[in-house]
Amino acid sequence: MATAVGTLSHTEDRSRIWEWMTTVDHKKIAALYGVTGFIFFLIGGIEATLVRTQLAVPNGNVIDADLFNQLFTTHALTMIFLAIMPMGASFFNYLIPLQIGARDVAFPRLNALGYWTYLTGAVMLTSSFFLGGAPNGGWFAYAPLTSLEYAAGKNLDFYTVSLLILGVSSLMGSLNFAVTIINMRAPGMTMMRLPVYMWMTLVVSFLLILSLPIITVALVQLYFDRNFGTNFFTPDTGGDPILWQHIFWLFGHPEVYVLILPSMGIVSEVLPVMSRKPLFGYSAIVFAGAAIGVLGFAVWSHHMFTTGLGTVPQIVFSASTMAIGIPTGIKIFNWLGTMYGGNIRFTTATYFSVAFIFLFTIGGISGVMHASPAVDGQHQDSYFVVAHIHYVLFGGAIMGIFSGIFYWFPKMTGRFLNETSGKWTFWLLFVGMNLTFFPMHFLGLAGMPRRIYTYDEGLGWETWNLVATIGVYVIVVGVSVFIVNFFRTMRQPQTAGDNPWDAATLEWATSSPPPEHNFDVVPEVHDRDPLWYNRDHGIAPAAKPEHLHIHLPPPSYMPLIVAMGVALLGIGGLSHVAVAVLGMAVVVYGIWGWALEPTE
Amino acid sequence: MAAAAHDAGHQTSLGVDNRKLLMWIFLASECLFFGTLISTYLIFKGQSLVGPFPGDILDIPLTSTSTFVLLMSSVTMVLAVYGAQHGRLGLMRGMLVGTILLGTTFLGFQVYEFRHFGHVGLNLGTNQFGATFFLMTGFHGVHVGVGVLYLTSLLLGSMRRSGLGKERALWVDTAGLYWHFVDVVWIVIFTIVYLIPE
Amino acid sequence: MGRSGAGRVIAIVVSLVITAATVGLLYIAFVDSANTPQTTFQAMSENGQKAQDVYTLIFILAGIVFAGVMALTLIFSLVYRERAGGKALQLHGNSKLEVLWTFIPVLIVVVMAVPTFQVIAETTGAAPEESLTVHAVGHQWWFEFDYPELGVVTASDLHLPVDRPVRVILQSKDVIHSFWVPQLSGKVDMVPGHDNQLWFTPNTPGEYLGQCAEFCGLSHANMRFRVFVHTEADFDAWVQGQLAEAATPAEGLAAEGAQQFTLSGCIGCHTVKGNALAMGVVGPNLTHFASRTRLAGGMAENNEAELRRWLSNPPAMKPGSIMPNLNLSPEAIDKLVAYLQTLQ
Amino acid sequence: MSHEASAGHGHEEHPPTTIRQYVLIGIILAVITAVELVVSYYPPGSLEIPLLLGLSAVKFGIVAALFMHLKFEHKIMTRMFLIGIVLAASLMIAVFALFTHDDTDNRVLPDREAITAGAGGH
Repeated sequence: MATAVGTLSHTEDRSRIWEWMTTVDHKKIAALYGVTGFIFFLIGGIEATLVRTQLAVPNGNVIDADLFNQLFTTHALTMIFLAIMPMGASFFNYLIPLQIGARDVAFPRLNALGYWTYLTGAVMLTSSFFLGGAPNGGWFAYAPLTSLEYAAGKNLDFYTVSLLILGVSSLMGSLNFAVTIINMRAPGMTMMRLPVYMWMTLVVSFLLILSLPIITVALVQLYFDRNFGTNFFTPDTGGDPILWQHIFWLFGHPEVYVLILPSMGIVSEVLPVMSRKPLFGYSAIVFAGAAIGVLGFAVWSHHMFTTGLGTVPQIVFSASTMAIGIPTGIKIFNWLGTMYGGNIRFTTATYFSVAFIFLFTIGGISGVMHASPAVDGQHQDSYFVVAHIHYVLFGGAIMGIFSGIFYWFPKMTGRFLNETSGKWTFWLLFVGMNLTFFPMHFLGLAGMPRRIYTYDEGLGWETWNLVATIGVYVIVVGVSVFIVNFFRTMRQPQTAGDNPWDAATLEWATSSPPPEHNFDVVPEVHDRDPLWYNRDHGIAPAAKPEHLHIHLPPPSYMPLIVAMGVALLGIGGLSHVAVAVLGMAVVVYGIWGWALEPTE
Repeated sequence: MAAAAHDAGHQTSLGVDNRKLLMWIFLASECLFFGTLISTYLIFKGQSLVGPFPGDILDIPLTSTSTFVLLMSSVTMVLAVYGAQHGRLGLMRGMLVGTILLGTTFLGFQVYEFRHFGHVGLNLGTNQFGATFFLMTGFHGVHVGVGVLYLTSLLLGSMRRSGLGKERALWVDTAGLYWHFVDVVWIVIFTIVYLIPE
Repeated sequence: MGRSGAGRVIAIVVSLVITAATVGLLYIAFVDSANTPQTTFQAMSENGQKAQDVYTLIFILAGIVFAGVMALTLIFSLVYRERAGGKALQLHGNSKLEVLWTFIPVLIVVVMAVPTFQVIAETTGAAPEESLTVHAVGHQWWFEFDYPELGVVTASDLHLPVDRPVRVILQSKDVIHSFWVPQLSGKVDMVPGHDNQLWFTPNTPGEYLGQCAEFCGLSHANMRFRVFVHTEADFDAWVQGQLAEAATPAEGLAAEGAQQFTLSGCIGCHTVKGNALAMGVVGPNLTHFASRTRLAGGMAENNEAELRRWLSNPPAMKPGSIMPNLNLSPEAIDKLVAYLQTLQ
Repeated sequence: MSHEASAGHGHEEHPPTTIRQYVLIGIILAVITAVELVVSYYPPGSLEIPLLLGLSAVKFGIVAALFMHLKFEHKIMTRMFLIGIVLAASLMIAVFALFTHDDTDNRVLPDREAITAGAGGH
């Protein structure tokens, strides 16, 4: 049956939806990741708006306590796992083959499976609102609040199953990206001539490859605790809630570097091009990125300074956390060095990248502040930490992603996003972001704890909470302006040439948008900034051979079948084991069909 | 296997095949997976409050034989890879069958041990030992099961007219890497659970 | 290479002015948020003061780095903005500079690390011998305070003598909570299955606000408490008051309240020393309920109106409250209020 | 045994180990397992755990280097596997130390003494 089905997938049926459902082209998958990630960014934004509206005034009654707990939990989960990581994956997917001069990623069908599994996990997590309650134990779901005794509903089962599926999807993606970058670089592109964005992608891939299995074990243990009566985290029967915290944060901290390094990579690509000079201190930034990757595994217990760690562990983890501030500092100085002496063209992408440096530094500073347990005793679980998180994630990751969108939009679609509307988006986001998140430093100092659904008046928290809520509405306006800009631009004709920004990396050596096989001839790389080197040394791009016989993998919907099997497995995990068994059968059938499918 | 990457389309930077590199990086990821499971076991070693303790119910001779079985399956696996690389298809198929049989025997021992523990009152929820032991050895067993399926599909593939195609050596070698890794993990688990006392 | 002469100077001055203005405004805002009731910036205990000194030092360092990076970003953005015919300096890097700005963060970190490690060593060690021991036990959504040496059990209001170290043993009966009185010391979590410890020496009498700081469920926001630091004499007087048993009222509305207390099943969850029937341990000890300033886990003022609102429908006032809605009739509530107010 | 599997130069390149050598390695592994058993049954005091861990590490190395041909593969494979092994080992040690560190051991196991005393456990 599979072979019959297999042949069907070869006929080039051109129905648009089927083309997208069975695509294995890294550019289409990037578009799918990008659009889905942005939609979930909007959903996360709505959750944030509801949370802030409830906290606008003391003793607000916009939403009740349980819905508030669900919303702040899913806001964090959606923004981290369903928005920032997939939008990062969208850039990875699109740019890895183009920046290293390859025709596609190493395993195209695995790439498609990664997306469809992500979509399954995302739909499952978000649909939990309507199917018995979304996760409401906080995004790091500390035990024993997540045990059956204190979280009876299906909320936390949705948490474990969805995150397991999302984890599998990210693992497949990162393995694929790591192999592609290591093994499919253009001739002449040694590791030290790799674009910095590729280095950050490689570090992110390894952070994910090495940290996801750890959270998989933690989630399976929590699932078993809740459904099979094991006692890993239940204190009265010998379990230890601190075990969950250790295993979670062993994954948690590399995870937050997974969220920020891609944006650091984007800024390291945008700033040199817009300043019209090479990146300052390439090897310093690359080694700093690698150092952050390695040290990322040595700092996890700074999330646990207040859980009664002994004196020695506090000193050790405080030292390693302060140490990780140093490579971050080096990166910031090197970005400033890149701007120094430049002839900076202030497009919207540049605005976002410069804002990234400034806002991420604030987040970095407040982060290094509570690396010291003396300070962390006051900051932990207060709004100061919420301010730090959002300066690093909104001021850092989101600003970097918007910079990337405006910078690579001409390459992806052949059209320029409108610059005036882009400037409006930037200033609305910049002002809105600072209005919302800087007051949270003051709220943290005034002793406001995290995750409280309401507070009394007379504690000095009223004004700043109101200001923060106003700020959120300014951000909402900013994002809406961007959406309008996006749809208006998509109706414009394709006017962007191959290299509108006169950039240096290989993706600008092919047409915009690039053909399905990316490069007619894979370019030879002689230097860190290949196109600038070729321009300065008068090396003409290789002539287009008269007939191109480039073999591209045929579309296939085995990834879709396997993803459906994974969905059934997940649903089975939440409902009845028979569904899970059916899911396993579909997965095995999908993989079997996959193996038999001819790729020539 | 540099050979697999010789056609112009797949010119690779390091001259190694993507699929083998993928397997090795996947195995690095699996190290962390089993590392976390083993750490949880070690943290709770000797902390069980109630119920049958490891010292009372672990059957060292039985598990030593099953360890020996899994060790020998590594030998047959490497010989199967040898057969695939040197074009000795008879040896390859024979050794593949051998590895599959040894693997299934190992699983048989494990199922027996799980049922035996069930009879003496140790199951998932009984105590810390039960929870961590069943999770760790259970996941290892799942990996052995997946390995058996993997090797069986290779065996069936080699029975086809076109056999495993010109990348035969690569497919069998990559499967071998997975199998050896699963055996190596058992070596660590066997020592930590059965040999090192409470 | 960017603006020159007057243009450059203007750009630099403008940047510095903006940076100075921003830092000034932020300083004012930070100082303003430092005199709020639950501020983290007024240490009223030795250990708190030690941590505060490190906190201030780190705040200053943070301010300097913030101002530096803000100024540089603004200056470079203004000075090196695109100009027609402008030429960009094709710099690849400068290893001396790299060493310098690796050394600066290392220096900042060392300046932060040394005092931090000292404070950790001093404040997280074992409490001094002569400290008063208090068991703070976290329940879902109220704090219980026991004084094993003094035999006093209370809730929501923690009374301490001034200038005497107190060793707080932190426990939890259900999920993870966190004992946090910003003015007295940094928070330490109350983890079930662990006996964490926190010690400090309050040095100024007064009333300090505290709040649970680890997300613990529906009413995490309503899990609050207060710490009253008294002079030695006042503290002893308070202890004597707490040791006295509650006298069951002879007649009048209060007496009927005592019966209602039994009838409505309050005795199942609450203990009232002196009332032989009331031995429950699920809820707080109410022997000296009226002497407390707050009720419902420190959520509301302990006055008649709030008490009535609480008794009429506890879950409505405090989401998820384990104390159910007993659907008490107004008369029953009058009686109970009268009785509870006698439990001084 | 030391030649390097260099980048694609024509015909297939595989490790030079012969069948007899593979079987011999298999026997060595079996012998080490037997030694481990002996050490476990007649524990030489405090040496037992380091010895057992050492022996299993040796077996680990043999299988990885010779059966998984790490010795003959491109060094990227060894590096990838080492990243996983080294990180897993160091994290296991760190977490184990954190859980058994003296002054953090404020874990109070519920009614442990009563039960274990009764059941004569560890």
